[in-house]
Amino acid sequence: MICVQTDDFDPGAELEQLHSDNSGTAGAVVSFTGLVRDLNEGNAIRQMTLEHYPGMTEKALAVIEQEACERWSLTATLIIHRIGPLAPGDRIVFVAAASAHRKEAFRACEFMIDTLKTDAPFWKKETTDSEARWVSAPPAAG
Amino acid sequence: MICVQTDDFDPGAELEQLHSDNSGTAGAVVSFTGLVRDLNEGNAIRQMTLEHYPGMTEKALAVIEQEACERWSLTATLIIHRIGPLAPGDRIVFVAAASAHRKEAFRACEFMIDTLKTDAPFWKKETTDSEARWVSAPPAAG
Amino acid sequence: MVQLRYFASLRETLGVADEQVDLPDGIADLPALTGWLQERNDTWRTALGDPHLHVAINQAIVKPDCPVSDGDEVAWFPPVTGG
Amino acid sequence: MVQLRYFASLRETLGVADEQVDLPDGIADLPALTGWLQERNDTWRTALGDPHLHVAINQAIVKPDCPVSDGDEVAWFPPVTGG
Repeated sequence: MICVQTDDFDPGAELEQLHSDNSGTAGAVVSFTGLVRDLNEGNAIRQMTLEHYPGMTEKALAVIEQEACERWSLTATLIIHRIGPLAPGDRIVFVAAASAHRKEAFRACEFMIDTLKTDAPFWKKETTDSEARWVSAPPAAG
Repeated sequence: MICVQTDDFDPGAELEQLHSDNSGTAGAVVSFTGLVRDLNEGNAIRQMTLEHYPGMTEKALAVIEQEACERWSLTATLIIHRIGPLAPGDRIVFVAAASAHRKEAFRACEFMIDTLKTDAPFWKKETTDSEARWVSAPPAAG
Repeated sequence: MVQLRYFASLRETLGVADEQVDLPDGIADLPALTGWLQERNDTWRTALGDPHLHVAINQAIVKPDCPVSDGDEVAWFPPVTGG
Repeated sequence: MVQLRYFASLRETLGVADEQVDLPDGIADLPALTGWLQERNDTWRTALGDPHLHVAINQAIVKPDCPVSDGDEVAWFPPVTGG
């Protein structure tokens, strides 16, 4: 399932849903929660704003989820990404994969967040005490 | 933190605690939840009972947590393992690692659950419709 | 008509989020379309000349030489930084 | 006195969870202690002869030739299956 939303989400409720969707068949659920950090390149962060490309975002996330389900044997997957203004400590993103076996759940969860970070059209703008600046992307993996 | 307990736990509350313990410094939290599966080697499972070695269990889990904190830069770790009788779909184990960066959180979380599965003195006994049997350990990794 | 969209730092630099334009005669691929937009002024020339920009046509990332047709939605944006 | 403990399938096979015994003279390491317990009967001989068993002394896994001293807690158990 894919959600792009302004509101916060409840990781516990989401995990519970992933469990109960597959009561008894999933033995392993791996989740990744991404949080707004309070420091970037040495500057204290006051606010973080997430911009995205409505329409393309949902398509890109659906492709990521589908590819994970093709590569690993999963009983459920979930990607939630927030947009709009956020504060340090706030949840930004939640990615989870449920599987009969833990290795597949780990690989799929990590694949989804790694791919989201390179392929999904989100952009972060952070506000420090002195300026607002767009976060620069890390160098592409070799 | 280490907990060995009969009671169920609340992954959402535990994740919330891991976040708030490190508000703003952790950018990534990875969690693993292990669930009782309803099928093992083709047999429907009615109940699963977890036995452990009180005293040694807590020491073994503390060693695992400590080793993870030495190998990766983590802001918080948590291992919860239940004991006693459980039903299919029930949570058995919860392992989580928080870090500034996601790769470290993934590696540490997977290391802790992998090592728990080989080093922590827990034993599963499963009840099918026809028998109660001790779960056999998978072959040791090469 | 094509729908053009600009995101994040590029949107701020250009001062435009989206616009609808008639595709001029002879503009049939991405290099031609980008070149035509770059003729607007130096800001556009420099901003759209950034080799790190990504381009999506109809909401899917495309290669730099991709054809463009009437009715397409074309978006330019810097490398993504979500997650 | 040493504290002996048996877990899981081994505990069920032996019918004993734990016991306190006086370490006999000459019993100073794990092979000797195991051998002495195996003399009890064939059940003990077979069960403690399982090469897959692990042994912990004072709640830490030890090698098969580990010394045993008065006051130790010695535990035998099958490969673990938690998580």
